Amino acid sequence: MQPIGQTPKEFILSIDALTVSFDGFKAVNDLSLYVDENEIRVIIGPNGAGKTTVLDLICGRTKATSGSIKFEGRELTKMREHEIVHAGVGRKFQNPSIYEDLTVFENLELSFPRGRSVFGALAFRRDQEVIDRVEEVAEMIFLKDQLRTDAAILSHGQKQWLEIGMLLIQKPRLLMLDEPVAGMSVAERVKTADLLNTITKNQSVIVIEHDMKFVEDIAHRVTVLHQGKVLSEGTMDRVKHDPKVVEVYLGH
Amino acid sequence: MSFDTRLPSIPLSRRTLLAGAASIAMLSATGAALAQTPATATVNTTGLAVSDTTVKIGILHSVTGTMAISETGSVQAEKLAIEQINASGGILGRKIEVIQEDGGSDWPTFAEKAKKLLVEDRVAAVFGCWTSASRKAVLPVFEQYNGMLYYPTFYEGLEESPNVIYTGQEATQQIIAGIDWVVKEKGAKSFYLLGSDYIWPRTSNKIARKHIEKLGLEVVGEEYYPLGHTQFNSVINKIKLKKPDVIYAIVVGGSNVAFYKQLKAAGIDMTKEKPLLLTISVTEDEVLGIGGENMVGAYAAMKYFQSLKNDNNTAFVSAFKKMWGDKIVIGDVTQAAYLGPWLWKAAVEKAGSFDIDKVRKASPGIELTTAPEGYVKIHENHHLWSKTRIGHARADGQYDVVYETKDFMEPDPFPEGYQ
Amino acid sequence: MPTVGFLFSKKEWLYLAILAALLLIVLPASVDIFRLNLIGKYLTYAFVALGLVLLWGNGGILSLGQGIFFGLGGYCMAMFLKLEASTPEATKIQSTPGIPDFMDWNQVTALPFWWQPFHSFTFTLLAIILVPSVFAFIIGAAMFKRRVGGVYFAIITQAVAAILTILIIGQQGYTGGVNGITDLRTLLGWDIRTDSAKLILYFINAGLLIGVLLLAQAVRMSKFGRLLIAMRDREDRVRFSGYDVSNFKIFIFCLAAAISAIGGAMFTLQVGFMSPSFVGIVPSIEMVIFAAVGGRLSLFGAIYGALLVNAAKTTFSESFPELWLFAMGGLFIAVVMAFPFGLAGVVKDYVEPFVARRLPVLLGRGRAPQPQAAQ
Amino acid sequence: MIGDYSYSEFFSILAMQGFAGLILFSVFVLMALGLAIIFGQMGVINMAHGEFMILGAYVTYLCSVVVTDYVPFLFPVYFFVAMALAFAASFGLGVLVEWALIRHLYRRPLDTLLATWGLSLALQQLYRSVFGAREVGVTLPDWMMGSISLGDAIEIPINGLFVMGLTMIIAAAVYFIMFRSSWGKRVRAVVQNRVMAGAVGINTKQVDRMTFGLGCGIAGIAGSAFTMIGSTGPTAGQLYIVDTFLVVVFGGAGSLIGTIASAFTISQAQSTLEFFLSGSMAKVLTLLTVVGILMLRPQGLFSLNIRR
Repeated sequence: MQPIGQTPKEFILSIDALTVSFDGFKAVNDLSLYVDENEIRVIIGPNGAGKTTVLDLICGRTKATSGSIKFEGRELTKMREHEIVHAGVGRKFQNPSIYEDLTVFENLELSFPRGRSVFGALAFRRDQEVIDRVEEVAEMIFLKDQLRTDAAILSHGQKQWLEIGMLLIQKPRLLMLDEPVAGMSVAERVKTADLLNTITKNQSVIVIEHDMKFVEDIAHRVTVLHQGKVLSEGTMDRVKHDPKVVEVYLGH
Repeated sequence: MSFDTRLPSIPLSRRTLLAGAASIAMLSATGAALAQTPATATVNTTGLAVSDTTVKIGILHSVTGTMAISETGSVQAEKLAIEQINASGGILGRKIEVIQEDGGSDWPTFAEKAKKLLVEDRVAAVFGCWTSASRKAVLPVFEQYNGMLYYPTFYEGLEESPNVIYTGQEATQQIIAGIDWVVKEKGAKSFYLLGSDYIWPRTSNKIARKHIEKLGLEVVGEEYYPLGHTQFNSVINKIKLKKPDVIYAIVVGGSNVAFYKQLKAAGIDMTKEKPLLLTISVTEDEVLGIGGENMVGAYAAMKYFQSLKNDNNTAFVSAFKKMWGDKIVIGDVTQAAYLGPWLWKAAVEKAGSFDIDKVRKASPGIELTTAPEGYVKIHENHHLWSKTRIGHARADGQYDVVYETKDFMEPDPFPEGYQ
Repeated sequence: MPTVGFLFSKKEWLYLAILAALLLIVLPASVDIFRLNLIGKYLTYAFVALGLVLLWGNGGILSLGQGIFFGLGGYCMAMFLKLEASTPEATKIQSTPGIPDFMDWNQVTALPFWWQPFHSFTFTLLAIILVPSVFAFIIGAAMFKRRVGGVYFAIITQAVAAILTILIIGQQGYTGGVNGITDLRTLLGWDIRTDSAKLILYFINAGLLIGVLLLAQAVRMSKFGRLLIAMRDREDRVRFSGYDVSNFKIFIFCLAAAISAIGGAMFTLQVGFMSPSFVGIVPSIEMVIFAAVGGRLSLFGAIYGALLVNAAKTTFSESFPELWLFAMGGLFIAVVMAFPFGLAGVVKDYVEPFVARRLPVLLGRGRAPQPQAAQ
Repeated sequence: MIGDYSYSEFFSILAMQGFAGLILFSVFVLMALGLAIIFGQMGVINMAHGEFMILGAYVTYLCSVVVTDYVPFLFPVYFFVAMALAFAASFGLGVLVEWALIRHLYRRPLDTLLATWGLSLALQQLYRSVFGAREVGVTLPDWMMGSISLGDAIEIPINGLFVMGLTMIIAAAVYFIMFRSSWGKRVRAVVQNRVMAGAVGINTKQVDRMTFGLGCGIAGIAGSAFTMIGSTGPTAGQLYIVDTFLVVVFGGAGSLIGTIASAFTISQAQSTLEFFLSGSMAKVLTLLTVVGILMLRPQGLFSLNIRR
């Protein structure tokens, strides 16, 4: 529970006592987590620790059994997915999730935050504002020259970027990325790290990642999850030397 | 409506034709009576498909789809009648040519094919339809293009079209005689009415209920199941609970099989007649699917049974088997379908013309003494005067005729007091 | 989707011109009114197929209950025509004159309240669109809000079609039962059974069909259309891009329903009756095959599919009734196994490259031009 | 209702009505088990399921004809042979269909639906061409007809008992095959993770084919059993398909227990309603309720709350 009197403004996201159970199995168990504005937070942990489930809970894909998730003071657990997006939370999936039958331009355009209602979509016009914004984002995600390309033929790394771009175009206040550099070349990872460091000027980012090199490159703080609970939290350096973490990763 | 009134009807040779009509004898050459073939221009003033040697007619039944099961017998009967008519010299010296169309168990297809037969083929008559739905679908076509339809099925009545001759019984003919019989002979006091859920069973049961109530007796239950329903245990329990004297069943199609099998399995032995089962929907055709052993002991009220004993029927049954195989059975509708071409022939010969309007005018009063069911006569309302019989089902799938009405039942498609 | 030009690409405008010429000039000029009326009947199924292209081809939602909406549209029209045909004079032999004949046979002695508004033609026209749309909205809202999709949706729509059929047949005093509503004669005093009326109805039908085609294309070319494809492929991504996916599905389901209903109403006008045999499962699935044969992604394909399958059905069942079901069954299997994109796929893969080699000017390049953003 | 009847009458009716519901339940289970295996375990929609049933019914019919003509003394027990042959025929056709059609469509469930619908049309016409359009009657041995009287008013139909017994045996057999045999373990492994199952040496193609064959074979037995209570005609299979799908979906795909429970619920609801309402309205109300509940709980009655 957040003590009364503490300004919620301090944290952009505060998760309190969050629990979800699937047929008795508690995938996330009494978890609390706080993310600052403009912070890059990396969540690590062994398989089955509940990392992806936490993101699912925040973005509304999974409904919590109990507990609360507050984003900029608004309770997310009662909201539907698209309302959470409208509130300013963007989510990238583990496997690149883009529209392969459409072009890069159309992928980005569909994510542009206008004409989101049925009739809005019918009346939507591709005006200069849209084109400018799409080109701006395309430049950020290194796909300026591929705007007319069918998304299906992009490389794996480009697809990851495209999906990040589809989130960026919505200017979310909180961006959640599930393994954004999986399947990328070393060069692409470096570019991605740069990209993430640039965008945090305006938004907070939560990243799930296994690649420790990449985590060190980007993380402001690291949270280690284990069996649905926070095992350790702090700077990369601190977490790395936490005996509990060492036990979980190297033990047995 | 396109009545053609420009040419006066030609009474010429009416007498010879009448004589011919009176002496129709199946399988005997009547060619002599019609030695001089009247000119096409005189017998066909409206552009029908009549040449100097042939006349085209249409057969319109379902050969495919769910209704093919029922309609096959009618097609066979109509073809037999036509073959016999041709063998005996045809009509007005012209051989009948058949154009057969498939309604495909689909009502708009019936309408479409009816229109094709009337507009493109210009047939002089159509023999066809089985379900009321298909007849209702083609009716406007026949009225608009002034065709003549011979419709073979026993049906709910409530219709009297100048363009249709109904060769099966309408509901009152079947129902009233049947109920009177069980009341008089079997002392029935209470009835349980049961049927498939569509217009014929519902209308028939309505007439039955009115008649039963008029007799001061009791209807203890009335029940309908969707077409194709196969689970009748609940209604059988209800019947056991109500203990009626008579189960009055108008179940059709595949449901029949399920109903009678389950009735028997539930321990209702129809041979004990407690309760007695009376149906108007199970002809010998249906018994084939149900199995005679499941039907034995039931009573059916209709105008024709294959086992009917008279010379006409003996000749008809043997000709039918000769043409379509020994194993075949003949039900009420099949016989009614067989009447169609003969009634048409008689009317054409009486009118001395193939013109639809003249045939229509000549039709009322046409008698057929050669009918397998004995004798029929066309009423002013285009239905047939006929006797109603009660059959008692045997284990071999045939019925024993245990009763027939003394008089010919007058067709009454719009019965006063029964609606 | 190529986005060149207004609504269609140049090539597609050519296809539209060919279609319009075929429907409005070639067919009326070359067949007699009887056959033309038949073609008109087939074209009413093409409405349903168009709806299915949007719903199934683009949206990935397979409904096996489109007959429901075709039927509802048809019944609305039939109710109006039946009331017009049931004047007290025309029905004076009934025990209650002035009501439809089947009601009289079923001892219904007064017109039910929900039949009353169908005295008005304006109301009827509205009802033809609104009744099926509202019904689709109810089904769609219940299912899509709960994220029922795919196979489940298909089965449930099928069940709804079955329920509606049983209901219509069971309530024959109010619906005409299994016979349907028959013997419809005039529309606002105009005899719809005459040849000239049939010709006019044919042209109205063909015109409406082309209008609906343009409407459907406009939907496809809008952002809505691209969202449909996006939803079909990556529903979660669309949802997490801030769209309420269920609303989009409900809308396209309603739109497909309304389009089908127009077809149903035109069917009633041209055929002269409506019966529950167009509401049930079998016609509903047959309508899916029209879209599949034409190509589930192609609006033009849907129309040609409906025309060809029905023409084949008529021809086959006239000449080889025994073979018809084999042919139909084989068609289903062949389309699914060998030609998942139907006729349109065949045209795109074989005919267009062939034509392009000979008439490069007409078609530009043989393949569809690469999509590009409008400037 | 009670008013006119004595309590003993009423209770015997209640008992018989419960029994009628149980027969309906057995019918539903027999219809749905095969479908549940195919749909639940493989995700394939088999619209030709009814036609596989009818194949079993026709095989039974042929057996009855052959036995009556050539070995009449075997007639009292021919039904067991007929059921075995019905299973074999439907199983064989199922394997063939899997090989020719289904295996190409595993990734496209909606397309299997269309292809199998096409198959069902072709099979219907095949039956019509071979056996004729008319329904055929299957003669049953005498011991299978009639009823057992329990007390004065309660009569239990023997064929109903037979169908119930058969249902239990088949349900038990399916349970054993799917959950106790090594083959069942392989099937479930393939369902859960096809790639992994293939990697550890399971012949996934063979498993698919046998599973499909098994589902169809059970349909064949069901068809054979239905000759005792229903009709055998080319299009009779169509009558069952919607009910069957609803039973499977209502139970929750993938759960055999769910299928059985849903068959029980739907059959009891329908037979109870049939007792108080007319048959048509009972059917409409039952279907409406099922569809309504499915809208509220789309995963069906017995599906687990799993992470998506």
